[in-house]
Amino acid sequence: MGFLQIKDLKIHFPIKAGILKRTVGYVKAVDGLNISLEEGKTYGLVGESGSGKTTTGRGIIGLNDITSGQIFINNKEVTKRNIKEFRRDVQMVFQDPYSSLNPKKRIIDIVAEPFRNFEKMTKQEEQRAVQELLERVGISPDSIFKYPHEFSGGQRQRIGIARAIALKPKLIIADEPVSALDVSVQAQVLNFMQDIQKDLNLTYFFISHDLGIIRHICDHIGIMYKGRFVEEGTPDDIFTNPQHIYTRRLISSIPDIDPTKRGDIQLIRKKINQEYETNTQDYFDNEGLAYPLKSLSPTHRVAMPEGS
Amino acid sequence: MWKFIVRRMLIAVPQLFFLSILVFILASQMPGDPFTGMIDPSITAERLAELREIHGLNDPWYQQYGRWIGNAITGDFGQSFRYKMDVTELIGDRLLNTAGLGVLTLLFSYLIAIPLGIVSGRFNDTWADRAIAGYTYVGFAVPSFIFGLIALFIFGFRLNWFPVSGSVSPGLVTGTFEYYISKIYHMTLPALSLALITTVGTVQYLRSEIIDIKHKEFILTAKAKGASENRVYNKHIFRNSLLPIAAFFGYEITGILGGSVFIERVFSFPGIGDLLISSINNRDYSVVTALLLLSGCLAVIGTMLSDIILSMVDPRIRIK
Amino acid sequence: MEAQKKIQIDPSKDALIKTPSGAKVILVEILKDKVALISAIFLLLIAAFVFSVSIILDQDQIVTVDLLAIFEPPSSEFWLGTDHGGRDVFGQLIIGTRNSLLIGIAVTVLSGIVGLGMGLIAGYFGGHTDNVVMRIVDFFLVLPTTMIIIAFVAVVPNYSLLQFTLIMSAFIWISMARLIRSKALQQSELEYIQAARTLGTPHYKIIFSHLLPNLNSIIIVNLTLSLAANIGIETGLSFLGFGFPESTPSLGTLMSHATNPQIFELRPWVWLPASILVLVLMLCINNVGQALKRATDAKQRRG
Amino acid sequence: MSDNTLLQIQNLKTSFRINNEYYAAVDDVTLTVNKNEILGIVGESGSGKSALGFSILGLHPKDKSKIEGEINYKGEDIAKVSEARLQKLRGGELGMIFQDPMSALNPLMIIGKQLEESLILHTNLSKTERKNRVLELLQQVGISRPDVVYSQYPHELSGGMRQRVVIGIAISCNPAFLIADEPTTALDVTIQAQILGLISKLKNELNSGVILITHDLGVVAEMADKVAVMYAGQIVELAPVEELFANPKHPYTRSLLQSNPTNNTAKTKLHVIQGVVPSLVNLPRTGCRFAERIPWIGDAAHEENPQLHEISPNHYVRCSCYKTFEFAPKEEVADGISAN
Amino acid sequence: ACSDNGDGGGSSEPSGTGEEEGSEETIENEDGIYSLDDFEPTKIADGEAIEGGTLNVGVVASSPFEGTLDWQHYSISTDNDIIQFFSESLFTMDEAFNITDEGAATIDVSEDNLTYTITIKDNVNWHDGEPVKAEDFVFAHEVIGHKDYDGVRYDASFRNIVGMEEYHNEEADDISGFNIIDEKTVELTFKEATPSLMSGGIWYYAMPKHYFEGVEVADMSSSDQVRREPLGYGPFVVENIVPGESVTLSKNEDYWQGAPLVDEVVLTVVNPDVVVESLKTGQIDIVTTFPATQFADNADMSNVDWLGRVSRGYQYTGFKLGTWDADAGEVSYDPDSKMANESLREAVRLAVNYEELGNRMYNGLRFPATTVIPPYHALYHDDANPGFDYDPERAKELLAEAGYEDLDGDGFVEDPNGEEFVITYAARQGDATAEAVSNYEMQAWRDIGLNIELLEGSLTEPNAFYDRIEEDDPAIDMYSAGWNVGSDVDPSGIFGSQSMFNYPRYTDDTLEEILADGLSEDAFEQSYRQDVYNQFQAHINEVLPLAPTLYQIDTFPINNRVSGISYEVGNNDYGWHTVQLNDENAAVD
Ligand SMILES: Nc1ncnc2c1ncn2[C@@H]1O[C@H](COP(=O)(O)OP(=O)(O)OP(=O)(O)O)[C@@H](O)[C@H]1O
Ligand SMILES: Nc1ncnc2c1ncn2[C@@H]1O[C@H](COP(=O)(O)OP(=O)(O)OP(=O)(O)O)[C@@H](O)[C@H]1O
Ligand SMILES: [Mg+2]
Ligand SMILES: [Mg+2]
Repeated sequence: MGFLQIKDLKIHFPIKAGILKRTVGYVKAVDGLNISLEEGKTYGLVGESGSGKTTTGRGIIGLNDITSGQIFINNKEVTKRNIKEFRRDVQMVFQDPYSSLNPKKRIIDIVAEPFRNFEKMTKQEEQRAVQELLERVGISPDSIFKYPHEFSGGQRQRIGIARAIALKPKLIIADEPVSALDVSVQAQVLNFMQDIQKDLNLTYFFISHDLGIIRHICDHIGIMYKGRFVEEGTPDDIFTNPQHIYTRRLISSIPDIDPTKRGDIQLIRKKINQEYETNTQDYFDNEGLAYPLKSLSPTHRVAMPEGS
Repeated sequence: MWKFIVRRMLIAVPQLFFLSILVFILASQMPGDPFTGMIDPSITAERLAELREIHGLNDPWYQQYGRWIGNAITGDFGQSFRYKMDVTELIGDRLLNTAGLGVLTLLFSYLIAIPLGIVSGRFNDTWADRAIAGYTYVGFAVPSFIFGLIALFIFGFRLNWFPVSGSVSPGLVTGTFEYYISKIYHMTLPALSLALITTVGTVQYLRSEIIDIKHKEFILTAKAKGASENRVYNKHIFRNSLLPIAAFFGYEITGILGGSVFIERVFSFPGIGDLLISSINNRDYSVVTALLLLSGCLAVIGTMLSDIILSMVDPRIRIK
Repeated sequence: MEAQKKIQIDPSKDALIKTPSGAKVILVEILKDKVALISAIFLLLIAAFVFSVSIILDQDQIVTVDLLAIFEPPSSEFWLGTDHGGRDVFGQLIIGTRNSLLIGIAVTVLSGIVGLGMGLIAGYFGGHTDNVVMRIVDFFLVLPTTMIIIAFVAVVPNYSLLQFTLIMSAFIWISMARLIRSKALQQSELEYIQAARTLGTPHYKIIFSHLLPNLNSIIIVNLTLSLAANIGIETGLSFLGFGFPESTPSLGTLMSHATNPQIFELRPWVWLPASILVLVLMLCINNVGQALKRATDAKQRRG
Repeated sequence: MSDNTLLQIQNLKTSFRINNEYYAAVDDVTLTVNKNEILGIVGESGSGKSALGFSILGLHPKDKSKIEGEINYKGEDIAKVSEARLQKLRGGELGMIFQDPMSALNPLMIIGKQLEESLILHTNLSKTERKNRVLELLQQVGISRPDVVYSQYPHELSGGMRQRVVIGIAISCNPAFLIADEPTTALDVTIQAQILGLISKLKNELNSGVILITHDLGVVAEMADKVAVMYAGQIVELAPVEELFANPKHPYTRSLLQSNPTNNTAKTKLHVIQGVVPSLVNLPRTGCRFAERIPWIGDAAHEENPQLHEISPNHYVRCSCYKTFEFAPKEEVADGISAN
Repeated sequence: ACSDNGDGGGSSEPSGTGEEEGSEETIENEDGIYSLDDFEPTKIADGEAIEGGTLNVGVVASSPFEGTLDWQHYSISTDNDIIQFFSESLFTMDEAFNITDEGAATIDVSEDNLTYTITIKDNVNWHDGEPVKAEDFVFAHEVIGHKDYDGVRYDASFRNIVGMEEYHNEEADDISGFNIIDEKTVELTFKEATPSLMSGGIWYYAMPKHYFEGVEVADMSSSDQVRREPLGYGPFVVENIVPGESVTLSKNEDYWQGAPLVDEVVLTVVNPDVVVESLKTGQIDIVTTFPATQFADNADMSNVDWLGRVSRGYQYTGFKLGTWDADAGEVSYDPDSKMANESLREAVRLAVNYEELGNRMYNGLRFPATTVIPPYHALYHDDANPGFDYDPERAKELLAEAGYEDLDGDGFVEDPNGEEFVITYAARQGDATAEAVSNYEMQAWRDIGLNIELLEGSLTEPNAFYDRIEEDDPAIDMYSAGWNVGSDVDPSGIFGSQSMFNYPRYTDDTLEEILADGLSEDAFEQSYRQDVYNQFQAHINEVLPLAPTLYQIDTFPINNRVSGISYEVGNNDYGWHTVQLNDENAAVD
């Protein structure tokens, strides 16, 4: 069994209406996900906006209550009650490097916050620990008394990562950690994340809508659509052998960096779009949701109707 | 729409219920009762006791409340001790006066506020804006009664342009044309005084709203369409900034009710604000409770009205 | 389908908007705004003057009735003349200003604290907590405040500055609570708050050490502006006859003498100075408040 | 200036007043756009892309900005014409598409009216004609039920549909020239693909010139005929699209391409540009603006006053540093991220 | 007694009545201090009267009038001010408040002083033409005595009528004390004879029985007959009422004393704050009352003449000397109470310079009170009683003699036991001067060494004030209030041991004796009664359960164009029919 094991995870948000704010229905933001991830690996979650990526991540770390299903970390089930135990082991890196650091706090206070919550340290110990962390993420240890606004986006994102790894977590949930950054800065952060993954044997749960990045960084990819997986597999499975029409459409939509291939891409897109429109029922059930996953290979699974 | 109104009303019911209890306890906690002021050595202690008993003033408050709310639901707010008439009838006349005053005040205040707000918002940080800001600060700082007094002395007594008290000239028969003209004439000065104060909020709100909208991206879109500055203001900015003002309309009711307490005093204008003060002074509980409850209802209706207007004018929260 | 959240990073914009401490921006902004600067200095001078002089002044002496000096016009002995009790208006003005300032500050602080507390709790926790708080707020919203306050004042035994402050605060906290709640809701959506939660920081700590400092500037601006409103808050009640006793001078008491026709027209020295002072105080506080507002709202910042 | 030339910008400099001093956000920009041609402008955030686009339409607040240089549109210097003239051009011959489709639409106006506005301003069509044209436009931008959408409000539409409407507004008067400022940044890739397709289709139909501003190299590669790469307010490289991608010259262009993960399927380390984009007020005003980010090649490699050089037909590069530029050895890059 | 509402105190709201001919008077006063001698109560008709015209009357009140326009039901003086124009008393009185024969009815008293024969004059008719009948007089009693009656008039003097209590308790259908002789004549029999009967013990008013046909007594006070279309037989006829604001009346051609000289009277409520302005601009010709504090500033108003007379009210300082025993229905005097020492009370009275207070604050319109029967009751007020002189030295002596001495040197005296001695003083909120007055008093008391504190540090809201006084709040040692006296001089209502309004809760045997004597058989003899009340005034000044402090002068501004008006004390013939106007337009200042 993997390091992170998610079983039939469902997270539904009630839709309230009426005089008494009764619940009239549910947004099924996450609707039966199964994920298994090994230690030291990176899982990539992709999908269009609103498909439930963030909700999944927040569910794992306990920011969203889960409706049903189980989450195991290191074979221990995470429940609402014992979530504190896992606080140290699971950390999160956020999308927006601007809003994820408290603008009113100095770097030392930001990075030391987890220490202050979990460890009793003297001021000196704390400062040393923070400086070590900063050094590790490539920020000058002299800058502990600066404020977030004095750093660039990429640096901030690294400060956020420093904070996340302060307690030596095992699992990091990264929700679009670079999508707010310019390409050149993106690269800094991605490189860095890969570096520390190796150093600390971290497991990443990486959320993004950018397929290029996902392909670059992940060992395993799940494509989400309306709260469910449509396809799951290694980057190779997904990019070279996409099975689900939705996956294919997604991949074909990525603009290619090579201007000479323009014509081909247009053609492929057109073809896939046509297929997408005409053959929907082959890929989605009556409610427009994905079918349960079927294994195509040990790593590759696709949502297809029974018997197809 | 109807569903929405019904829903709002249902929400208002507990609110009004709490309000009624609050109001009733308040009234019953006031020192003295209607007979305290009736100090006449020829009345015997027994007669006073008898009168208190007749009016049920000796019962604990919750019993009195039970009685009162029971009647109130049927629209019977009892009798005014002092005026010896049905509270509903007593308030009825005054309410019409205050309502008239309120409507006129609103009218004046919009007539004044909208142009000022627009100038101030459009040409922000110019001298005109500063002058208007000066006016709003002064209006904000000067209590309404000082405004009213000054207006009364200048326009009422010195210039003799407006009547100085009452709601209608003596001797006019209700329902005649002259009667209504006289009413409006009597309301003008109080309404204007009150409007000068209520305007302030609207001007400031409108100004910041316009400045806010000025910086919205859709204004750029409009400019990119080639719309002139004037057109941008008329078609996009004003409309968008006036809608919330329109929606505030209902909330103004509470404000005007509060303001009327002062202005009606200054102008001896027989409205419910004036009635409230004299009823408190006279410990005329039934009137006090009825008035407070009535203003509560008006406030509820006001907020509801605001919500309805807002939902009608703002498509984003339109009620289906 | 929701728009993809792509936040463009622009270091230069960033540097403009988020300077280290709100205090510095505020200072800079006030220094830049001459009117606000003069207002602030003026305010401080008035406050310093009033508070220091009122220590020296013998309050009993000032409220002592002197029948030989009724309605004296301003003179070298009585700088601002005397009132109908032969009491020195200037002395009353000093003590009245002090009292009104104290009332204003007390009401502002008290309602601020309550409003802040309620707002923070509602905004941070959201959900049911928010619902409960908002129902309470809704209830207060439909109260005909002015009228209820008057009724309240009539009921309260031992009516004095303290009681007044409490009654007023009981109604004024609403607007603060609403404002803070909406801002707190916004902030709670921000990732640094979420981050603190994932780091295992307890709620109270998040509220006090993360949320609160980031609402600082809004709170300060709001408190300033409501201070302006609260300084004159008792004037209306004084006018209606529900003010303080004359032995407790306040600006409102002095102003409400204007309702007396023989004072309004013939002895303006009794009510006019107080009215002008209220005006000046409010204008000054407002100017400062507006400058603060600009300072906290990058869009409107001058310059 | 050939017949085919629509827009020719000469030495454009746009400055903003900050604390009573002017800072140039666009500096010495020279470019041309021809009919039926898409000029892609790429660059990192803050490089002045939008400022350039806004300058062309004269949308910067007059009291807080200053524009120098020439913007020749069909032979008329629109940097110097009256506001009235500009209003005539905007929305008529010059269309603009904004980034965020939600905030670019007036939330209180129905879609139909918003589309109609340009028609009112720039054509003499009658009421019914205008309505027909609006419906036609909606159809043109690929909205399937124009009559329904006509009377809907922006919030009732999805992001993709809103962006279509924004495009519809921009093309309502068949503009000869179109500026699209990051038209797809806020959209999902699948929708992005549709919108991009739509823009190039319209360009072909209207035969108009387009400036497409984006930070996404992929979008440029897919859409543009020629590309201008901007850094710190200046164009550092300008070339036909194939040329640029096949043969990038300027160190900045090359770095950008290197750091793109899409380009890096091998899962090796991504390239990192050392340092940060300087802010407007801290911008170096002399010398090569990119110099401080490639310190290892030495000052001597840079021109003192870097100019655009046409190094091959239609391929312009600023500064001579491109000649000596090499990517730094690995350790240096690691160093790079510890700057500050 | 009929209209004796407690009033006065800090508030200056004297209520005025009556008028008749007098002479003109202009106020010119060097030192700005006025006295009764400066005023005439009457302005006799002079000059050529114009035909008709409209008399504008300002009804001075800070809130709208209540509109209970009926003698039997009204309770507020503003209503009284209005009713007098269209409805009047059946009887006129002399200055001693004894009924005379000049009114709409005459009265004959039997030998035993128990039976009274009332004869209404023939030409006295209601405005609708119906004659005023004996049964209308009886009807007024039947209403007041009815068990459903919601007014305040049902008092001891009604219960004194034979058969009234049976009627009230519904044991009888009519009041047996009435015997209707013919349409215009009725006999009325009382149970007990007292001298008060002829000066206020008899109800003065008739009520149009035919007009109230079908109206239940319980509904009367809110009926249209009372509120919208009241019917009287007075000089003017109600034409139009704007509730709470104004009443328009036209002259009653059929008035039994002849048609009035003016065609129309318009009564408008005027806020005390704007009375002066309204007078100056001629918007109103006369007012019902004039705020005392505004007189001095406006004494030189050129377009009005000032009339004046002594007010029926007096101010006093009361001492709480006991409690009300509700079960026994009488006061229970506590000789050990804090203020029980007579010297202490006298010292309190002597310490304050009321002359100075009256002169400075009210320009003499208030002046030191000597006894608890004000000069309004000219017949009974003891001119010879010197009252109290301002004498702080004597006050200190008195204190010292009584053992109140400052032992610890803090400037305040200790009580005879050497304990700390703090007096709590309650005073009502009122007009602008109220607080200054109490402060002044308290300063004076402190000056003689009394440690005095204002109840809860501030003036007390009037309702709360009376509530606490009535309930003998132990926190209050001393208070200041006022009484308005009625037409009957008998002070039992305020000083009697069985009266709840005996707020000091003081009684002694002598006092009880004197009070009884004043109502005895012998007291029908006027000089005897005068003697008794002189004794009474002297006794009160000695034992001082309450110390009279100030009397006041009521002033009445009259526009120059108006004449034929009188505010003579005792006069209750509301002969508004003699008022004339000399000009179409009111004089303007
Ligand atoms: N707190 C919430 N209450 C109600 N609905 C919610 C809540 N959070 C998310 N949702 C809904 O759940 C669905 C999934 O949202 P989620 O944020 O997980 O999507 P996402 O894939 O992360 O999208 P994006 O790419 O825009 O970040 C959406 O329809 C969203 O509206
Ligand atoms: N109105 C303005 N006033 C002052 N500075 C401005 C203004 N508009 C833009 N700037 C500054 O000009 C520089 C260029 O901004 P611009 O918006 O053109 O960048 P951009 O390349 O479009 O970036 P992005 O990708 O974030 O949209 C930035 O430093 C910005 O802060
Ligand atoms: Mg998300
Ligand atoms: Mg841009």
